[in-house]
Amino acid sequence: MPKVDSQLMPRGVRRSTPRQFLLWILPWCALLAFGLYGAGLCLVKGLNQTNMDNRFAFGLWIFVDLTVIALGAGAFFTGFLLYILKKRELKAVINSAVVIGFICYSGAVAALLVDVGQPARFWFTFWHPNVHSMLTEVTFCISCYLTVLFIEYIPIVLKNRKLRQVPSFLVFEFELHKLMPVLAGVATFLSFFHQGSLGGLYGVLRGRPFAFREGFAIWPSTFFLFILSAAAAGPAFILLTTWLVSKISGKPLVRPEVLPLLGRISGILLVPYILLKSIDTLVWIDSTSPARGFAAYQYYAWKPFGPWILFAEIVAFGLLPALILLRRRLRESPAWLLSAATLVCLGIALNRFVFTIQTLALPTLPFDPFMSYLPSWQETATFLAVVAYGVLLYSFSFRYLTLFPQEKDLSC
Amino acid sequence: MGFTRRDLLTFTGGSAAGLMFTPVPWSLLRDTAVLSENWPGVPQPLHGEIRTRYSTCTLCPAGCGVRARCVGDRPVSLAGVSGHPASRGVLCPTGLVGHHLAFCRDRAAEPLANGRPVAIERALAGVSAAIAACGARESVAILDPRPGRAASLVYRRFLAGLPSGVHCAPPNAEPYGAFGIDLENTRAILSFGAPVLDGWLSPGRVLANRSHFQLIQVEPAYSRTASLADLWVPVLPGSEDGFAAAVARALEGETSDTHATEVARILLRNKPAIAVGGGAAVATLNAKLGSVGRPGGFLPRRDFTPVTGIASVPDRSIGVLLIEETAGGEPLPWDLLRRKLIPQDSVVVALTPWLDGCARHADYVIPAPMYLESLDEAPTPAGSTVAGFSLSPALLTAPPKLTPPAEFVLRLAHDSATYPDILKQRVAAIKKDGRGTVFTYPDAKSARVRDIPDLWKAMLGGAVWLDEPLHSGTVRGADLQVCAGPPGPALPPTPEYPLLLIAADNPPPHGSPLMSKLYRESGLRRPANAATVHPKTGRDQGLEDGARAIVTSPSGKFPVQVIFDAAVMPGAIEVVGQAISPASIRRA
Amino acid sequence: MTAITPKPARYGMAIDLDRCTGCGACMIACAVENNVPPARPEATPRTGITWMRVYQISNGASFPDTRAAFIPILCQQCGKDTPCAAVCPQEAVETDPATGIVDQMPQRCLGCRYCMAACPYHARYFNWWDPQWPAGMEKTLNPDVATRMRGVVEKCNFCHGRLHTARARAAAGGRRELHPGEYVPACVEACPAAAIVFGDLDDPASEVARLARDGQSFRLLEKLGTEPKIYYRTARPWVRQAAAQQRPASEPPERRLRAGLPAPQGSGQKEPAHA
Amino acid sequence: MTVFQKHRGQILFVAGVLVALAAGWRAFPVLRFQRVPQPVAFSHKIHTDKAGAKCEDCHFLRDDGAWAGIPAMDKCSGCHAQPMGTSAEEKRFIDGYVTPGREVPWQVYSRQPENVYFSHAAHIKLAHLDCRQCHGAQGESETLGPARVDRISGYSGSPHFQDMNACEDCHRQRGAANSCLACHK
Repeated sequence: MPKVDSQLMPRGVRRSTPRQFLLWILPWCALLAFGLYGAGLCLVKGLNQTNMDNRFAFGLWIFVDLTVIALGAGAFFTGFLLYILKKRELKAVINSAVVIGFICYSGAVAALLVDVGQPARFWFTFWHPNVHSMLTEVTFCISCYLTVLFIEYIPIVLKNRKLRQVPSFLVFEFELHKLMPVLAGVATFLSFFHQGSLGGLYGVLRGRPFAFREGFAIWPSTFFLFILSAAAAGPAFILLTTWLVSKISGKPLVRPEVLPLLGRISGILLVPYILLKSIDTLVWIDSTSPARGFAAYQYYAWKPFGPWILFAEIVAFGLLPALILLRRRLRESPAWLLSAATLVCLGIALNRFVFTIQTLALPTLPFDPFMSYLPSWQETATFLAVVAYGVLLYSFSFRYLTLFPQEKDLSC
Repeated sequence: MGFTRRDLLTFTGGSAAGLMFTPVPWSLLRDTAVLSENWPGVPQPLHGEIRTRYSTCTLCPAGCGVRARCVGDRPVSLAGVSGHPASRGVLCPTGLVGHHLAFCRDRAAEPLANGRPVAIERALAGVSAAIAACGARESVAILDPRPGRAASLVYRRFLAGLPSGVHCAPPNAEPYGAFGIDLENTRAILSFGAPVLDGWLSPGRVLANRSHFQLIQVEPAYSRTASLADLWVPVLPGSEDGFAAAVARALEGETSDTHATEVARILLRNKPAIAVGGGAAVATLNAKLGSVGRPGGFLPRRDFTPVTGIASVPDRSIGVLLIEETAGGEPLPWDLLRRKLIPQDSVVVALTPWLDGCARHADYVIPAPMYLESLDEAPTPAGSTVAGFSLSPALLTAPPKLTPPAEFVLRLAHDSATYPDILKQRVAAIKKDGRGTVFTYPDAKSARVRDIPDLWKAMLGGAVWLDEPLHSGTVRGADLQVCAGPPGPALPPTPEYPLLLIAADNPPPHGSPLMSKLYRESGLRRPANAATVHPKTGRDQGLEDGARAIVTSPSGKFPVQVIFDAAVMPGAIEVVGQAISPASIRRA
Repeated sequence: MTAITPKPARYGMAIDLDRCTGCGACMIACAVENNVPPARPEATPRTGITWMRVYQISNGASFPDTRAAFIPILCQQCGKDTPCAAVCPQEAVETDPATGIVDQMPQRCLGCRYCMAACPYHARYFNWWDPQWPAGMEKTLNPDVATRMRGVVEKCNFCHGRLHTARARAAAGGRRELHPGEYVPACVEACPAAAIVFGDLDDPASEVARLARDGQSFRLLEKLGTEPKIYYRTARPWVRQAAAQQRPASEPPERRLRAGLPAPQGSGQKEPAHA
Repeated sequence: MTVFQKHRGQILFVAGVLVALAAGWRAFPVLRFQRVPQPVAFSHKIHTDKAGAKCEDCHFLRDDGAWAGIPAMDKCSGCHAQPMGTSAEEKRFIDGYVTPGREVPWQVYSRQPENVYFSHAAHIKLAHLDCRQCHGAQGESETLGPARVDRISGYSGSPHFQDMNACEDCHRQRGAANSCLACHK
């Protein structure tokens, strides 16, 4: 067994002993098993196992899906920069980015299949699509993009030392590789779209003045804000994960200039996002919301959702990290870089939380009560299952595949 | 060279590719949708010819006409009978789902003796033995929830044959004695706690006339009726009689408190006016208003025969007590009945469709058919100014081992007649007298009794007989005997019991599981365990909205869930169906 | 050849809040007509299915000045940019051009609940449980309405089963057009106070159109611009205030709805937050 | 080295494709449906010709617009209390169903899902469709053919009643209502 294990590993890099590796994955497997049990309950007994209800039609899962997909945007955006804008330095992280993207999207789709009441009918959306629904757009793009990510994943797998020995695989891998720029292009297009549609999902809710936004053509402003924010958060997340992996594995994985570069990209994208987000918010407070009979100030009168949320979203988790990431001197220092990246990711999460949870918590009818919701353990377990799945898949990929090409040179 | 694994793979690959171009995968995929439609365990409705059948509701004294939409013979929904003189085409929420009652839990399914199933003959023998064993001063009593039925006649005949038989009724079974209320001509109603717009008399009749009477509600609780009244006068519990007297004085022109004067003004401006809800003062008030024996007031009807109220039966006097419970009525408080029984060797017989009412305390339980399960009768509709009668034909097939209460008593009396025979006799008697008119449900037409050849058949098809009105000249017992008024608190509040329990909202009646679901989820009726208090009172007692708490009163303690409602009188606790008394509340 | 389709109607309701006694007959008639199952013991006010739900509203004043009224809420059958219809990913929701009724097809529904998030009236309900009836009671189900399975959304469709029946009866007599009053939803028929008037809003002669026009009528959340077809009427200024006003900034807990309160014991752990 | 040897792979692949196509287009449509025979060999022809019965005698619209469908036993026993003819089948029918008063478990050719609503009234009285249009020449048939039942769904497999498209197309052509709830409940 250890023999096979070592044969599978990439040449010229050192990996933990099988024993250490086993100890590392065991707890995650346990967590996965527990999570799958929770998810199983929801599938077999029905969604009464969750704490969602007719008012909180969406809960933890949708929030997680949105966040995870935003963070997974690193895959397409890095690909875009590398293959389309030819930013060669990013070659160092592209494989890792693809794997992370694949994990995020497949995880989100899995969670969605538990979330819907009749999973067996998932194909209806393709059979009888309602072209006016943002959700249709999301479903189509995400399933296509997931396929793309899968195809992008294949060559990484085929590069594996053992698999290379099959000649036809080698050919296939080579062919695929020539395809990469095309795929990257397709991926970019698809991602731009569904990241946007995910924002549109809420922007079009004319019955929910808190979420509703005016927009251009069929797309509400949230459509564009979501694209921008995802593009900004993606690199930050790649940055964090890369740093995390090298800390855990105790090895340098990329050249020192790569992480700051990712930070810079994220910072550059944050600035326009914050700007547009602020404008959008002002327009919404000033006209969009009042026009539909809801003074914006009152949304923030329902504790705990005070005005602090706006401040946190725009200043603490937006402007602040942007400024840090744009200052070369701060960017160079790991502490600043990492904390800024963390802030960015938190900001995205908060933004997605506001749109999913706060939108539903706020009353609409004059005699509605304000309502709160706490996920049940089954819901939380399902969420943890996704996390565990991600960690495991990444761990195996890292152990047996070349996620960081520079690692070899750096280690010797 | 043979067929290698590689060949097999190629072949399979080929066929897989080919299959995609056949209907196979797609039609199979479509069938998964069909499977998700016929979700396992989801029942499918029965199909068949849609028929309309008629009956009369016996769940409460209102006597509403019922139109049942049936698939084949099975009722799938109930509705009112348009033009029905008592119900005016209306059914109350309970009545709308009356056909669900048969499927409730807590049904009495077979005769029980001391909790153990027995044959009906054994039960009969046991009860007759107990009756035979009764000494001269140990009375045999039948508690009759609806006196004035043919069944009541059976009871009275049987009891007359015994040394000391008592035919008694629950308190306020006959709220206004021999009198009905001429709602059609009333212009103002002064109600002392009567639920005028919440199931009073025949709801349909009340609402049909609502537009032309002023409604003044005198009640401590902001009840449903209070919220819809033209004027709500909140008074302290027990002070109703005082207020009635004040109004009476104000009618005389004497100056009294502003509320009373205001009320008097409304009453004088809108004549004829009546006062309802009971209490001695209310009787005098009606006398003052001149509402007795006059159009728009209380009119006497012909069919009244007085019965002893259970309260006036001497304590510790009953040796054998037969209690009839109807499908709709809420059971009497047991301690009220217990006081009347001879302590040790008394026998209680429950003639009831339910296991959770008086059956819990009975030595013998004789399961009665559920509403719509057997031919039944509806006597004079509550508050009607003329006598009335209608049959309630069965729409559901009853399970075996059920005995209608009247039938059980007939068999005790060794009478060969069956309950339907008794009903036939009643109808025959109506036909013989030849008075009054009959309203038939299917064609919504009225005809004189004389002109109906086969009255029994007509009645079975759904009909109500209404007597001719008495000439107001011939008023029998011109003094209006009025039921007891709303009770005041037994004791004044004490430091130990600083608050006051107020009975608000009646306890939810036995009802369809569907009805209880809807009331619970909409919060439209307070849950049975709710204690509603003014937010200020609540906070003073260290409670918050939705908290679980314990209410303690001299008569005991019970757990509740606190609801804050600014409509409640400060210092009071509104609880569902509890006697008024001082009490205290604290966190559980 | 459009001759075959009858003149399109725009069915709507006018509900008189001053007549409504809050008895709940409409809710019950609705549930019976549409085969809504009795609740599981775990069900709460927030997970139950009530196509029609009567809310109690109050003027917020304290005893003895407090005043309460009842307001039945059902699908408001939005006529313009119907929020739920636009968002459904697989055409399980549509507005019927012939009747203006917003159709919901549980057999097509994926159970994503996006439509519920979109509906400002909370008039859509999700089947959190498998429907179950006490033994024998399934024989009282209405054959004109199909039962739903778990995991799908359902809502009021103006008793479409009754529309089928009315049309069949008319067709048997060779008529395409329905006479006014030939088709009424169960709640309208059951209301003891005759507080609900139903009919074709496009027929100027109809009672409902007349009521919808007069000054006492208003609609909920009118400013959202979704043109609901349920009109509410009242002469009591405070009722109009409480039902039609803009959402207040904050409100004392007393103002909270009974419907929002924790259900009685044994009904699950979910407690609404305090405003 | 024969041609077969040379192109062994391709040939096998194509063979696979062909087999699949044959199975999918020829065998599957047959296997998919189960042919359930009718419990009684009823002849419309005899009843219309010899007994001079009219279609509407058994298959009629009720006043409320509901379709009576297949007549119940009371209709049959009206005439068949005693044998009208001499056929063994009739005797079997009388002994098996009439005398014990059992309903005949007829196989309905058009069995649809519970949520499907179909109004005969609208199609006969308003659209003036001829019965044949959907039911074919059932009315003149000598015997009742077996019912085609989808093995998986248990619903009708008869061409006319197989899926929604047939209904939708006709409705579209005639400009009839096509909203979900027009034909669903």
